[in-house]
Amino acid sequence: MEINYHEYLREKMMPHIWCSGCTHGIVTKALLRAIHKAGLNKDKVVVISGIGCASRMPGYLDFNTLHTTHGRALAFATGIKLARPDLHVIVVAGDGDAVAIGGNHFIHACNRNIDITLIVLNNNIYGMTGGQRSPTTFEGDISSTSVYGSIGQPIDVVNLALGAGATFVARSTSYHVQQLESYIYSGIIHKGFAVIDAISACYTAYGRRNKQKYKSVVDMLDYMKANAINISAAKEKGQAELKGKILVGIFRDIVEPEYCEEYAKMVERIKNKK
Amino acid sequence: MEINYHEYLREKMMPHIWCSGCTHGIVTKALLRAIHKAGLNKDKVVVISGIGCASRMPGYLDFNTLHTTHGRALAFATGIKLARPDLHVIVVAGDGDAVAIGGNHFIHACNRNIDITLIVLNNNIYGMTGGQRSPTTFEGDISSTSVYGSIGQPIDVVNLALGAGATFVARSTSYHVQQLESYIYSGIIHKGFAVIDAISACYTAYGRRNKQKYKSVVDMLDYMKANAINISAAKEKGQAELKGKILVGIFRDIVEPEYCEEYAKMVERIKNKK
Amino acid sequence: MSFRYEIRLSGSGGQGLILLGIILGETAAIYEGKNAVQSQSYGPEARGGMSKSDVIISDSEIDYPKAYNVDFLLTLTQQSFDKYTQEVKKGATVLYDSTLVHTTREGDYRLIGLPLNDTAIKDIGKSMVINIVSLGAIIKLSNIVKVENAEKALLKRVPRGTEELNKKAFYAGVNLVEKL
Amino acid sequence: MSFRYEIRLSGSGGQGLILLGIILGETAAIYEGKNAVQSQSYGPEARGGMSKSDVIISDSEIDYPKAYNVDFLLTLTQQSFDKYTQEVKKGATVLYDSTLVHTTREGDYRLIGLPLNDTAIKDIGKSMVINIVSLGAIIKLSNIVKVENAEKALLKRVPRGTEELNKKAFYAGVNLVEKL
Amino acid sequence: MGDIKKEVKGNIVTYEDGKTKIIINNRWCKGCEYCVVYCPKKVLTMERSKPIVVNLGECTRCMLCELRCPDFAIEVFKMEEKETR
Amino acid sequence: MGDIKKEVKGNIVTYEDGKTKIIINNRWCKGCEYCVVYCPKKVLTMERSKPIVVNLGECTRCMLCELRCPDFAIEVFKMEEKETR
Amino acid sequence: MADIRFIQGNEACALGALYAGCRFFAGYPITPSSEIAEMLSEELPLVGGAFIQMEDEIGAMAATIGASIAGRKSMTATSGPGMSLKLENLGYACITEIPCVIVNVQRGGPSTGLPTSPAQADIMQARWGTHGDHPIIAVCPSSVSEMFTETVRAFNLAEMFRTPVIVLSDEIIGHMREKIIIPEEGTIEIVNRKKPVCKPDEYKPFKGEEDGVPPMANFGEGYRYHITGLSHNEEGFPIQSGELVHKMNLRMHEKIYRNLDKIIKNEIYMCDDADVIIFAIGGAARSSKGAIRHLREEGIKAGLYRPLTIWPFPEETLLKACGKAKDVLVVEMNLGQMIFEVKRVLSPAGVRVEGMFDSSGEPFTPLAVANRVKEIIKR
Amino acid sequence: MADIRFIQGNEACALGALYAGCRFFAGYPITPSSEIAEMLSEELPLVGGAFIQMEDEIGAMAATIGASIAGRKSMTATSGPGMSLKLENLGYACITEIPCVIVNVQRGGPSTGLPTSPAQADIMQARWGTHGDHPIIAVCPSSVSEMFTETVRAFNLAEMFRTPVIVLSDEIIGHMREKIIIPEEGTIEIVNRKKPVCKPDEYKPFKGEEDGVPPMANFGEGYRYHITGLSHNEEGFPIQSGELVHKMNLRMHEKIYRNLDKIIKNEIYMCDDADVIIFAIGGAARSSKGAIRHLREEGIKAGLYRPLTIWPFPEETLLKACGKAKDVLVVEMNLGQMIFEVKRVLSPAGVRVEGMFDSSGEPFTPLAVANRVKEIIKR
Ligand SMILES: Cc1ncc(C[n+]2csc(CCOP(=O)(O)OP(=O)(O)O)c2C)c(N)n1
Ligand SMILES: Cc1ncc(C[n+]2csc(CCOP(=O)(O)OP(=O)(O)O)c2C)c(N)n1
Ligand code: SF4
Ligand code: SF4
Ligand code: SF4
Ligand code: SF4
Ligand code: SF4
Ligand code: SF4
Ligand SMILES: [Mg+2]
Ligand SMILES: [Mg+2]
Repeated sequence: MEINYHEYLREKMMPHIWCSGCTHGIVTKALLRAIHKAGLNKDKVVVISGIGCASRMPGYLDFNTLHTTHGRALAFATGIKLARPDLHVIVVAGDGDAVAIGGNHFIHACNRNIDITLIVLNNNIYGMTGGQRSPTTFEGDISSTSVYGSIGQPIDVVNLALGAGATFVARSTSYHVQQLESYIYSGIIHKGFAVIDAISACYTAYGRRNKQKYKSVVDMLDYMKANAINISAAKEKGQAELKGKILVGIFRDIVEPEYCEEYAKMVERIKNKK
Repeated sequence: MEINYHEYLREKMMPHIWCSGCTHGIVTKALLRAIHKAGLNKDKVVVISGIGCASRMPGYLDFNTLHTTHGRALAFATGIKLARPDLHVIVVAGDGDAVAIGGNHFIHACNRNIDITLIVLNNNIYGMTGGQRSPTTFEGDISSTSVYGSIGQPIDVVNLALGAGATFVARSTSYHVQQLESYIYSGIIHKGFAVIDAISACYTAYGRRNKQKYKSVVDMLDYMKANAINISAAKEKGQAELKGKILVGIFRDIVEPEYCEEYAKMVERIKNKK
Repeated sequence: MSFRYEIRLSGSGGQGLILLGIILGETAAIYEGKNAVQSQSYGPEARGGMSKSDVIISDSEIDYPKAYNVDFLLTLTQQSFDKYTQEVKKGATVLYDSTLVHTTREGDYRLIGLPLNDTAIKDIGKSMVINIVSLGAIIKLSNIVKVENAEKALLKRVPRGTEELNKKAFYAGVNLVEKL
Repeated sequence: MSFRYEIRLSGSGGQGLILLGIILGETAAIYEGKNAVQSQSYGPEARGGMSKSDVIISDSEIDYPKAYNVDFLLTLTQQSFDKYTQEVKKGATVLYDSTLVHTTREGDYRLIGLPLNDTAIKDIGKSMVINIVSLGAIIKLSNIVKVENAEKALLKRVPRGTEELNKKAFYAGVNLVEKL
Repeated sequence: MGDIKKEVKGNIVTYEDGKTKIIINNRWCKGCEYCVVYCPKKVLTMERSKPIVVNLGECTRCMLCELRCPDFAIEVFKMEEKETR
Repeated sequence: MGDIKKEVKGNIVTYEDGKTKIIINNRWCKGCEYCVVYCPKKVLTMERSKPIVVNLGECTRCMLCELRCPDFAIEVFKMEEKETR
Repeated sequence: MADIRFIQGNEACALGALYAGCRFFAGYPITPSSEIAEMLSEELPLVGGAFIQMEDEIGAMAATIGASIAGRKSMTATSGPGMSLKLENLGYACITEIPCVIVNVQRGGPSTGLPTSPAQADIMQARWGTHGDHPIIAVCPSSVSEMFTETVRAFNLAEMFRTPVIVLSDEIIGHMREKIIIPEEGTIEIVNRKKPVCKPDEYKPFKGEEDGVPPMANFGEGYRYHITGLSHNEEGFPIQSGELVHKMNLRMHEKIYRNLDKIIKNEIYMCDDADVIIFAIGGAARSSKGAIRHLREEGIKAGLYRPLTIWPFPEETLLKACGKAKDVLVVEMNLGQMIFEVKRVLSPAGVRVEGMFDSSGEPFTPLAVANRVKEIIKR
Repeated sequence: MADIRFIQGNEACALGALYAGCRFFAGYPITPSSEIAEMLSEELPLVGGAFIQMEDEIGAMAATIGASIAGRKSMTATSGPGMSLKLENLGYACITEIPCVIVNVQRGGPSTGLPTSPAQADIMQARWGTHGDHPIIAVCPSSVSEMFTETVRAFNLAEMFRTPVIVLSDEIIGHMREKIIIPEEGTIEIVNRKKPVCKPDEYKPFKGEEDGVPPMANFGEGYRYHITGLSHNEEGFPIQSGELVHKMNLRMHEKIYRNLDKIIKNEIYMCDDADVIIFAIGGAARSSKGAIRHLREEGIKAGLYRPLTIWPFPEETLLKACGKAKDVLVVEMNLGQMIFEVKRVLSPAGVRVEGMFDSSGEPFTPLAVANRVKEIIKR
């Protein structure tokens, strides 16, 4: 059955606080469709976030929702999941939340392969605090703390997740709504830790400051449309050709022992010994 | 000229606190030889550590030495390097220090490509605090907080560094002293962030608890000897064959813009504009 | 005794009320040797929603930096009219935008409606400059700073290339009052 | 009035003084219904170096948990002999290992040297059990707990399979004193 | 295909032609224009910062406008399916 | 090749045969046995938890004992080179 | 048969937690607290609980709170450096009213300080460490038995008042071994959080009942609600209204400060006839009791006031017990912290308050304390 | 010509830092402090300084200390949640005696609280937040000009005493715009850390001189020495000797507490004849001054005691200035923090101390404060 968003929203909290054109809302809807498709029981879904514009999402959703501290959502989620492995635990985080202050929990959640789905609403900026540079801000781009252009290569969320050992890793964009939905869906049904790097657009705090690239919020979506390239297609291109491109696709999808299950097995082992 | 270790030691602090057979001392000597070979001026060398047995190293070395808080050495080092780019900044850290509590600084130092050399004295355990599980403890191994066997795959320091974008990444062991020295040397002369995963042995807090693997501290070194395999050789082997092996070698050595230099260039750019 | 003149600028985010406050304050503080304080309240996210900016002008030390005995109130939305007219001083001036505020209420204050927004759109061609139109009107109505000083402050603050546009908007505001 | 008996066990890390203290305390606390407190001081790294373990035994509440009026001192190294004999109570018993401690000093205490280490090595074949040999000697010398209770406590604490060995060491210590 | 009915209830505007129904929530809509820009059939246009339906007959019910609306403000229904989805 | 001289100064024991000099610092040495175990020529052996030189003539000055000593407690010198390195 | 053991304070703490129903522990090792984690890593799996060693103390605190939200009684343990790191999320537990227990086995500071030596220099930190106004409960055991019973009490208070509770111990108490009789099940009452009885759509997760404490639904039990660290209304959603924010803050404050009778606990030892009373907690209280033994032997009328609840500060009971003493000596293993509170309470009553402070990492001997008392009463 | 500007308090703070010689800033954005970082990210590269946005506040504090060790005057800025995270490394700066400045622009707490509203609820945290005994200096500006001058003073005190100094501001002061005259170079004296004059091998980096403060060599200047967060001796190496540890801790304490004359600063406004004195800092002090204006107009003799140094607490000057008043009203934008200190100092002198507290995130109006004063004096 097709989704009725209203069933998943806390309507009295709407309209949400996001700016006009902020694509965090697009990702939210993709998440809801994925949850709907997976047929999860709302009482068993927990959505957890840190602090930031992206992290305001759970407040609008009619699940068990937890808005924690900046960067720490995955650690809270780990406690919840281990305490109640039957719950579906989904974490949503901004790029700052996920890989700046939250970087340590990010890599350890990847390594632990605990059955949590993380969606990084990656808009390459600190939206909530007014547009400071984030670790995913592109080299040369202007932000309120990189007025002369950001120094250095941005962190690649996908590579980081791969390096840290995540078992499901994918990327899509707010433009590619159906692809995004399907990756989130795959992440949710994946047994183990899943990371979806969801490219999002913040015109207010980022686009506006980089007019040479984006004249409007629509330009930011157009940019995604024009520059997304699937990893299979990318394989045939050279380094130079891929410069500035957004690689999308499923980068890894493997089955490895999941943390809570391993814990349960350990308990069984001990019991049997006794 | 061959090294005279005495020139680099604070002899009145000796003997050091490390246990008999603790290979942190072996890594220390490899580091000193590498520094010696690189011909660095002692006044310009800064050695920084966090907290742990490994982190006690700087206290014995006749450089500018800084013993900081657990996990934070790289962040202190970043401040020092950016304030005085002419200094040679070397960070030494235990596995817990570097990739447990210090994981966030680790990935960001990698990403930033700041000209610091990090040596991870990776003994797969929290030595200082008496043998608790570390993120690099092997699956199934016993520690004081994994009495039923450690759950899950250990973090691979090299993969993590690669995923985070480090520009020089190598691994060697305390057994392979000359190789270790040469990697550290390469890391020091590398312009950018360099990570050397130096496999170390802690019998007191780790080996002793895993007698099925190690009957003595010598067994731990023998294990390194027997199981180290160079990445070029490893390429020809299958997954199964590589199980339990220690991959050694230089995993990445590329030149990318270094953070302090980029900062200096930015300053130049601004000046020229004015 | 010394004087303390409180101006409250209210409306919605995006109407440029903070810049308006800054220019008012700067005029008084830098070009007229007075003291001035400007402050604003932020919503949870500092974007959209209600916006409020207070400016206090005085010839002596300003202690409390927020308006609490408002002498002059600008309201550019219905919501802000409803909320803030309740809190003005007896005899205060209340200036509202005559198209954006539909329902007004009389009180112990001097009520003045001006087509600030329409002027910005029609005369200048940019609703964005409603704040600068308002600046002109406020100064002309309150006489709290001199028009020529405000012009100086204004021209220093606005982005290069927009000086003429803003000057035009400013005097459009001044004229609205002169025509009253 | 109630009694408070303070035992200080000193030597170097690796001599098993903490386990010795625990068995002493457990004997008193669990098998004899007395109160007991055991504590130890750690070096910066809890490995190697000087080691000290205090046991207080009393028939009533024990307030201060550390020894400060030592009734019985065991010293298994020269360094610990030198340091801790200075801090014992008048009339205390000082037991030292007659091969590990070369230079002794007389004082207001009863000084007893026994070949604890040699006994461990020669009679039992393991220098590791010096602590258990000492346990026997301490109990026989101090009479603070009963030998049979200490045996019970001992056998519960040591790893399975080593019971006989430890029992042998324990009675070797008891015998050293009986032979005095 | 059928008359186009437009119904306004407070902030909610409904367009319907028997085949397709489009509901726009003007309280939630923030006027980003995505729905208008990315509609392949130019069914929508902006009017006073909100989208209006100008070409309902052309609508292929591709759902792209709904999928890309960040504000849950536009919904498209296929009338032949059970309406209460 | 020359007589083997052994000199003891406090905790420092020096062995020398004109070709090779080995210095062992017994205060720093913690008796891990690495030097003994990994000497390819069995030049060293353990005695009362410390290494002693028993076969200096066999020493190839490969330096492995020194390289692997974690405690800076054993040093090997080639006498033909300048001794104070 | 009675379960008598001779164990460390830290082990007793772990056993107390299990007794209280703790079924989740998230930690990060640190001396001198690690034994708590170690014991629970072994025991929790045996009773259907979960243990996890997190990547750092921040994560450990977060996971502890998370598990409690999911319905498990949960705990974390640490020492100074780790405590400093837990503070941000401790404040989160305060504002979201999530019950949990944090053990701080104090060691020498500041910074890494003296990792293996005792101190009591985190007392004020326990009260004021995290930013913003927040109430806190902190209990301080002084024996191995109390490591057990106070941990149980900490869980009970946490559940009763929906609040984090700190067990403020020190290296002396944590590491020493003592006899302890493990109480049988049922001997000590165990408190569990109030559950909502209303229908899910009527549930107001942050509306206090008469005692100021809202009932708490666990996640996954059908009450889908929102928890945020932003100032929020009774439904749990963020608000800007200053009035409501202040009201909510006050309620959280008052749920503690209006229920002091259920929270405050003291040992008042030989104070009735005392001329001089020692105020001390934890390890220092043991030294002080030893001192009193000596002093009484010498005929000096000394007593001990030992709070087992240090936060909220026992103002009333302290004033009642000590308000008439001539001298009060505050004995602390730090450079002076509780003395500020004691002075505030007792100075206006005319009591002379003096301090005995030390940060050497070595416990006070009873004789040293006794001597100090004698000095004071001589004045 | 005088450099007159109409700028935000946060901007004035950044300019004050530059004036004081700050050449390094490491930060992590957080409302309402971010403007400080933003301005310095723009200005520092122009004056040969460095700005870096770190991965989190812990790293920002660490980098700030690191840069100071390398010889740069350095600063970081944050608000409550970030402050809580900086605490562990703040303690490190204390024990290693590294000069640096930490700005906390206070907002509503606890936890995320009210991110865009003012509060003054981190006052006690500034004193006691990090674990272990440590002295701290905290200054509290109350105007845009003071954001400048107090930042300069913070750097001077940091350099003079080899200690971290906290600038404790609040959202009101940080975000409001006011006229400020930027002083010319040389107008305000700038203090730089004492350098060692001895030979490198004689250098004892932690041996206090007469004032208790050791000279400080920067890394890379030929004095190769060791810095550790463990308790250490004068050479900087870890020690176990309790006596030496305590001595070192005492020295660090006393270098602050024996130099109060150089540290304490107050505004004492209309207190001479006052019957009732308001005690307040920062934004609340502005409300209080407004109240006094009203009260004086009505003939009520009210005054203001406004500490610009809140830590160490100005006990002596407070007692001198207010010891004879009948009433003191402590006005705080929190649920009561400084009042504990004020009571401790003034209650024994018989002064009636009352508090006016609010955590709504809305500043007190002068009228509300004036009314409260009238209530009090009526009693
Ligand atoms: C400990 C802490 N540090 C800093 C902040 C301030 N802060 C709030 S949100 C945010 C970053 C927001 O960026 P991101 O996570 O990318 O989310 P976005 O707003 O862009 O969706 C920061 C730095 C905070 N709330 N807590
Ligand atoms: C914030 C903080 N948390 C915990 C500790 C306790 N601690 C000290 S060292 C250490 C880990 C040591 O392990 P590793 O870094 O691997 O070094 P090793 O001792 O094995 O060389 C821990 C957890 C601390 N000092 N500070
Ligand atoms: S500031 Fe950016 S991220 Fe935040 S709501 Fe606006 S557009 Fe979205
Ligand atoms: S405990 Fe382990 S890591 Fe630490 S010194 Fe001993 S062997 Fe080395
Ligand atoms: S459903 Fe498709 S065709 Fe119809 S209005 Fe929406 S985008 Fe246009
Ligand atoms: S996409 Fe949604 S929010 Fe944007 S204009 Fe269309 S209906 Fe409005
Ligand atoms: S140098 Fe080589 S051969 Fe000589 S003793 Fe050492 S290890 Fe043996
Ligand atoms: S390797 Fe070094 S420490 Fe080990 S036994 Fe040989 S000399 Fe001693
Ligand atoms: Mg972002
Ligand atoms: Mg380790």
